[in-house]
Amino acid sequence: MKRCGFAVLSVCFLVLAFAFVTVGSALVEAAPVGKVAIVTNTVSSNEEEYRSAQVAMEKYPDRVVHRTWPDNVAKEQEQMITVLQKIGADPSIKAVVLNQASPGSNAAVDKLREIRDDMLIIYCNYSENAPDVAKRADIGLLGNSMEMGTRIAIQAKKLGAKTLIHYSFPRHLSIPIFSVRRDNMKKKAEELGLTFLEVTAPDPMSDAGVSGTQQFIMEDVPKKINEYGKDTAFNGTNCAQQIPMIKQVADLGGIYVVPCCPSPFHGFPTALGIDASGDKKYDVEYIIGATREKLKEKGVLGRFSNLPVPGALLLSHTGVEYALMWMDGKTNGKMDDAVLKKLMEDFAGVQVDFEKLQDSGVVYDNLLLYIMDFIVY
Amino acid sequence: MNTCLLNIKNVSKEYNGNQVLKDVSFSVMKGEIHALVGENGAGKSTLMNILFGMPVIHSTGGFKGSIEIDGKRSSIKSPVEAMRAGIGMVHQEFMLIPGYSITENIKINRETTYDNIISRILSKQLQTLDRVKMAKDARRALDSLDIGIEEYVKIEGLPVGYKQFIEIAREIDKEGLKILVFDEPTAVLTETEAANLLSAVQRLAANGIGIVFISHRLDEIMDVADKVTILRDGSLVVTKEKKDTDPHEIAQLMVGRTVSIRRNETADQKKFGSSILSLKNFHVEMPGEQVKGVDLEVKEGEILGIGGLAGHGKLGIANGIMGIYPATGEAVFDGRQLKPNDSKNSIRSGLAFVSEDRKGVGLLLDESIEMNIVFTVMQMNNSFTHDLGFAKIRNAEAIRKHAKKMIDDLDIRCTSSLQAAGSLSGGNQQKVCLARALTQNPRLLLISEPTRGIDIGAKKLILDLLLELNRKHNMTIIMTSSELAELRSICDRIVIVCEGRIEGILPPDASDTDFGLMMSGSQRRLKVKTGETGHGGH
Amino acid sequence: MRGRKITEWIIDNLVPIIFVLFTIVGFSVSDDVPLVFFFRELSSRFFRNIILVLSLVIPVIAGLGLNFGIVIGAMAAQAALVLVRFFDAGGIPGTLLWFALSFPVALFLGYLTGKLFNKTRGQEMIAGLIVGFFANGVYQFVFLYCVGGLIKVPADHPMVKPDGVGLRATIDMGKPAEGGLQYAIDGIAKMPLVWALLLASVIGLVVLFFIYRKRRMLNRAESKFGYYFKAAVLLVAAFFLAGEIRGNTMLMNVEIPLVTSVIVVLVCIMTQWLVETKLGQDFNSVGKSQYISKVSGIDVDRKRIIAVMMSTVLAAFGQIIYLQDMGTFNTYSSHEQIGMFSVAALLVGGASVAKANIGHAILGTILFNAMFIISPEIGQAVFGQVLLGEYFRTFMVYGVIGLALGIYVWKTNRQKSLLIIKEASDSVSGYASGNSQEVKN
Amino acid sequence: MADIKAGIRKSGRLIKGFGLARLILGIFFIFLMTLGFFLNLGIGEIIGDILRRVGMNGILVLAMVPSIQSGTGPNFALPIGIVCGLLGIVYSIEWGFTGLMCLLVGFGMAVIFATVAGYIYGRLLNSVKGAEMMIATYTGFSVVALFCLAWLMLPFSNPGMSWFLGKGLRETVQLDIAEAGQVFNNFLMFKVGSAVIPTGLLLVFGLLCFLVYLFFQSKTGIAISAGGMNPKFAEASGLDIDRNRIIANILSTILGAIGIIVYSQSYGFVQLYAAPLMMAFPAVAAVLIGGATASRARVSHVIIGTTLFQGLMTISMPVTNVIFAGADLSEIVRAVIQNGIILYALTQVKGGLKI
Repeated sequence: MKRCGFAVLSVCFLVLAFAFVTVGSALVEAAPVGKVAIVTNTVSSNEEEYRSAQVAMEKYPDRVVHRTWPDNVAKEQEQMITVLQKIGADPSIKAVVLNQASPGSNAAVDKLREIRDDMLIIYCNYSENAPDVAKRADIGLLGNSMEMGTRIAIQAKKLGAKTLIHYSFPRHLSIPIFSVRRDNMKKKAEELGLTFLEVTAPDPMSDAGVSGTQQFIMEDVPKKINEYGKDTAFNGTNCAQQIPMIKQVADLGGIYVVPCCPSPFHGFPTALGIDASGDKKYDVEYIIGATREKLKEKGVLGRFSNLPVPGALLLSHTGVEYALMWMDGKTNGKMDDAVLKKLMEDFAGVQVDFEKLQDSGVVYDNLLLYIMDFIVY
Repeated sequence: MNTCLLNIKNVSKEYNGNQVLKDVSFSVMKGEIHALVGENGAGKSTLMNILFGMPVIHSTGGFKGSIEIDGKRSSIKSPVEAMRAGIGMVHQEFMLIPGYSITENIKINRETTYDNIISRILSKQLQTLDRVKMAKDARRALDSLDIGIEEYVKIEGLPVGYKQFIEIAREIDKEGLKILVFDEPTAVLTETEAANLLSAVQRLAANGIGIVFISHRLDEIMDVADKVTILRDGSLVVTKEKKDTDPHEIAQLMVGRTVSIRRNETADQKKFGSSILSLKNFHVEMPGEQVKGVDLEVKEGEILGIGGLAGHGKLGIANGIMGIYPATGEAVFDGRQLKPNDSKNSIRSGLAFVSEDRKGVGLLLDESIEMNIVFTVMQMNNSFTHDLGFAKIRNAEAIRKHAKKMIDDLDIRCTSSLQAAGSLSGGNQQKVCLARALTQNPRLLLISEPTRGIDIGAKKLILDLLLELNRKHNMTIIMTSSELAELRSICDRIVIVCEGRIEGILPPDASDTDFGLMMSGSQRRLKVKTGETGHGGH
Repeated sequence: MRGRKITEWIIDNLVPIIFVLFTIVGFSVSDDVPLVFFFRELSSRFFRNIILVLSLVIPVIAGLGLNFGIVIGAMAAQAALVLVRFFDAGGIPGTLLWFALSFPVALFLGYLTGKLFNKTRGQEMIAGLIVGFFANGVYQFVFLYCVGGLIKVPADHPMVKPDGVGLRATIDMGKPAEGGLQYAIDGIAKMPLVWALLLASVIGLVVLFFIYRKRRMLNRAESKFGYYFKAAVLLVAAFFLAGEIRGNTMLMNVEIPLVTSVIVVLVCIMTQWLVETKLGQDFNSVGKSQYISKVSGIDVDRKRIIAVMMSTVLAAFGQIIYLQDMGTFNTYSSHEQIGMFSVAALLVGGASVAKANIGHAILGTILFNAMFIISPEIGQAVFGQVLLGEYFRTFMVYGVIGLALGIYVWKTNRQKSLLIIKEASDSVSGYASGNSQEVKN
Repeated sequence: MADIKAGIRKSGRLIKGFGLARLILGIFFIFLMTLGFFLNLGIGEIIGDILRRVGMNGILVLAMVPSIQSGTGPNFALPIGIVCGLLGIVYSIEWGFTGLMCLLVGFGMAVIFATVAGYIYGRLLNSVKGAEMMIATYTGFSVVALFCLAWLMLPFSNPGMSWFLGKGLRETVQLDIAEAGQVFNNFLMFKVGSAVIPTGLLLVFGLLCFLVYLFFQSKTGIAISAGGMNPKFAEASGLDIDRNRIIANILSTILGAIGIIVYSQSYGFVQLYAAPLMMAFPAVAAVLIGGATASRARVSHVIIGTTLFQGLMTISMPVTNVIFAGADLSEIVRAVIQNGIILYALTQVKGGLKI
């Protein structure tokens, strides 16, 4: 009898839903000027991305829509699909910027394409196999990690390092971008006569959790400094690693080249406890200054470096602006290098080096890599 | 009517050392109703366990002797084999699944099925249930007991009477049923229900099924049985045709024994004080041991025995008084009303209890002896503790000292007072329980089954101890036991409980017959019967 | 009296009620949820997950509670997938191979799990949960280290990490056109959701009629009202649907995978049919009372193991359906949430630790996923922040499981305390009296 | 009832069983240590780390003792306590306390929250007797999820804690902003060779261990364990079991709360949001490795277990890193050991109901 009760419930529920149908369809007809949807991680998993989207929204309140991936991306692919489906269902949205395009984006995008092949889809900071991305994205924007690998080694040398330590874990190294980055780093380091050291840290997605990772870093950095002396440069592939790493390196006077996701906002403020409330929120200059102060207090000035431009902000900005221009027909087709490059350089305010991504010999025309020079704190 | 269905030949069984069956033999003819009577521990259930190849038997080294079914010597190793051999059992506690319909219960694991494509390919396990046929069979079984109830009704919520019948229905539905055992079938039934059941039993017998009828209700036995076999202390007393015996004789044979422990003085020499505990219309909801309204006066300084058969509520009384099981009615101890269901209150007001369930309720088996001894007093009136104001920490020395004393007084055989209670022998465990009770120095000591599972030597010690407590320290004692002998050996008065009520109060030196009749509750009923003979036959 | 009946009913169905309300509220508060989007999502999620949820039904019937161990089934399917893709089989044959490979693996793992559950009698659920974590460790060991570490594989294989040890984090299963596995089943044929629902409601009516007749045959004195009511509702639904079709609204372009739905229907029928077999009845008996079943000669442990094996295999197939629809496969995380979500879904459908049927599974999957689709909207509308909706959703998942379990245990405990005497017939104490007899003699 | 009997009869054999499991792990541990020594991974520091981790996690493990003793089984709902602790410390920071004071106020608040939470949780457990472990697990999970909302919505003004760019609390709050990092660790800290001994931390842990030990020597403590061992007995002795179970769970929750604060101060960060979700499992595993069963646990079990478990975790990481570079076996080793141990314990719970 109970079961029948449920049957009834469910059917009622369906019927009720149908009652909306006309409303629903009516709602769908009206299609105003094109909008851009920007999808980021939740604030807790990557604050900067989240805020960067907020910034874009504030700039174009009626043309930018902000959605977030589920909090635990790795485990909730279905939810990612729903997010994009929701976007796809709104005909006024004509472009999507995925910043970042976390693992699982591909599946979601496939489903989105099924209902909206007209859409402009921009992958930012993607971590899935480049070939798969190239198949799905119109544009892929990515910090040039491979090149970064090489540059890190060089920069480390510049900062006076004798040893270069690379923290990562299998799940990350199973992502080609990271493994290539590591390999380049290794190659260059050895060329430059740096001792290159690879360390496996716990995976924050595993049941060790973020705490497990950070705890490990907290313990391991001092050990390494004891072992290899102060002139040791540290870097890691995972965001969770950065905070404890910066903290320890700063306290013990090691060397730190650049965060996993290069940006003045990344890691440093939390690790060094920088207060940037109120109007200072997005003030890059101020942050860099404040960071210098803190590092000075700890007497490690000149041993830390970073990229001058917050990556996430850059990408969101570029993505959104480009998408809008595309909608207004101001670009030459879906993939317009010139426009992209201009947008990025304008925002960065420094010289940016571009490159097309290539994976096992193939060059992917729609995947653009960018990189710029370090600033030293 | 003369083919021998079941033939039990000199069966003996012993559980680790103590003999519970000494070469018992009897046989059941086709269509015969064979009554099996005896006190608890007489060996009835063991005999049945053997007949059903219960794991208990084979895990404890099997049995001696042989069992023949339908003339063939059969060795039954498991209940399932027993079932196949055509032995059915109507259990005392029902083997019915409440969530199932009557049909499903009757047909459990014997469902009728028919083939389907998949079952043909894979296995018979996947045959479809033939619910219609199942219902028919169930119906037939029920009809043969003429029970009107629909077969698709769920068990839960049915009156016990029905359940009893459904148990029977299930057994008779088994094809090739030869022998059907009834274990105290009427124990839980009302008079009328019982009457129906008995007529049903007779009908079954008429259909040529051999029936073993275990009961304590001698009047029933006189009504239905053809033969009566009496067991006592694990050995066969006698098998008699019904016609050449009578309830009084049966009762006498059932109880009469050489009392193992002689009593040296008799009650009437002693003078008892005023009533210390009085129960009025006292009910206790103890599973399997319900008390249905007891009025009782306990005099200061006496040893009151409570006897009766298992499941009739003698154990319930003590547990009720101690507030361990929910009780209603009036219980006045020493002028003050005892709060029902409040052990704390009972203990505080000067009662101490040694439970019948030593391992379950009586002891913390893996705690030390000393903790077991002082536990209750420590909890109840903070003795044996250092008071630190914010907390009370246990006072090791004091505990040790007291424990030592107790161990010496009751001579508990142990390596040290720190030994785990669980590792002691039954007798010593019982002494530990007693020690705890005494540590409370109670005005009234309730002790249930003091000698259950204890070897004869230890029995004597414990009983003497109780006697001494009573006579020297004038401690009032209520002793509940299913062993008449020990009650009679030390008690001043013996209350016999039957079906949750007090059947009567006897002096320890009353005759075996009186005890037997009272315990089986037959006295009353026989009186009734002679009153209204006409209805005797059903 | 009637009042008490109603409250009883509410307590019994608290969880589903919460969710129906939740979804309806969600609809009303969140201004723009296009119906098309909603139904497209709901149907695709439904077909992805339903079999996984269905795989939980049998263990419940057999008294093992909610089998969190289905994660292991999912792992079996994934292991099979890895093999299939490694030799990059695809299309229909690839899929068949996939099924063929995952079957024995799941069967074996299911057997082991069953063994474990027999050892952890009474603690099956928590054991299932932990064994999931445990198996995950082993799974990672195999695919992160053994592959390439012990078993030699070509380092340049697209599935293998560049460094030649272990598999990549995500594996693209490729389109069937390129000999891939995505939509290998879903892709075969599609039909409009509306038609499907119409069909369903009509079939529903027919089935209803037959059930009604059967009950009559077993001359059950039941109230006809229930049947009339259901029939009426189905008719109304059918009417609406017909309306949709004639109006040819947007909803018409929501399509469902035909073959998959056929499979789902088959699984439903099989499960229902199994319950009507000897084996099913044994499961039922074991589930209701292990002691009595034992005494009546049912091999309890064996039945329990069989139940777990069935569930595990079904779970493996469920995961296959799930993955082939997803198209990309997160090597190290696709399986992790399976147990948690499926269990939650079943409970949402109104099942309990001791009672579950297809109806619960279907309704649960619908409501649960509806909640997932709606919750971000609610987060947006109520809390003004999508993120809050996110956390709220996680809370609902865990909360529901906790609540459902809580209510169930609370109810059983309460009943126990109500009828102490009945307990005698309860399996556990039934056993107790069994061995207290041993003490007596 | 049959279960209790079975349980008690088992416990004897159980100790042996665990003795074995413990032995194996112990040997494995020593093996890894020696290995680490020969691979000269700086055993000194490793020992230092182990001691610190023991101090950090010990109290969380200690929280298992009361709940186990009271018969509700390992406290899988440890996250409740943890969340209370986090709430406490966060408020203390919010109110601008610093250094030791900050922690002490944190303790104070935490204890208050934990008492309330523990009481409610205890009530819950009493109404779901028989399925405590399962329901505890999910209560824990949902509380964590619920507090994800709370962290984001609660009004906190201290800029050091709020998201750098917006409202709500950060995922990891740095204790340095209240100079409360490593306060205990640095108290009387000294070095033996390269091994850093966090004296203060160990003292705190030791103190709490002693208090818990003392508690179980007290009247109430004894009553609680009696109730856990044999409810019927306890009832017959006029004890209020439900009350005792609640007390025990309050205690357990409080320990969880204090535990997480000690953990955070040693670690230097307060981790909010999803961080507490899985924290119960290692703690449970640790106490079980220590030789506790799901029905009996002693303080000694906690100390042994924590040392062994954390020791394994600490040492296995660098060692495996050296041996199989590239493959993160240590992670897997942990997952397998931890859950394997819990499973083993479950197979012993109540011995199942044999039939």
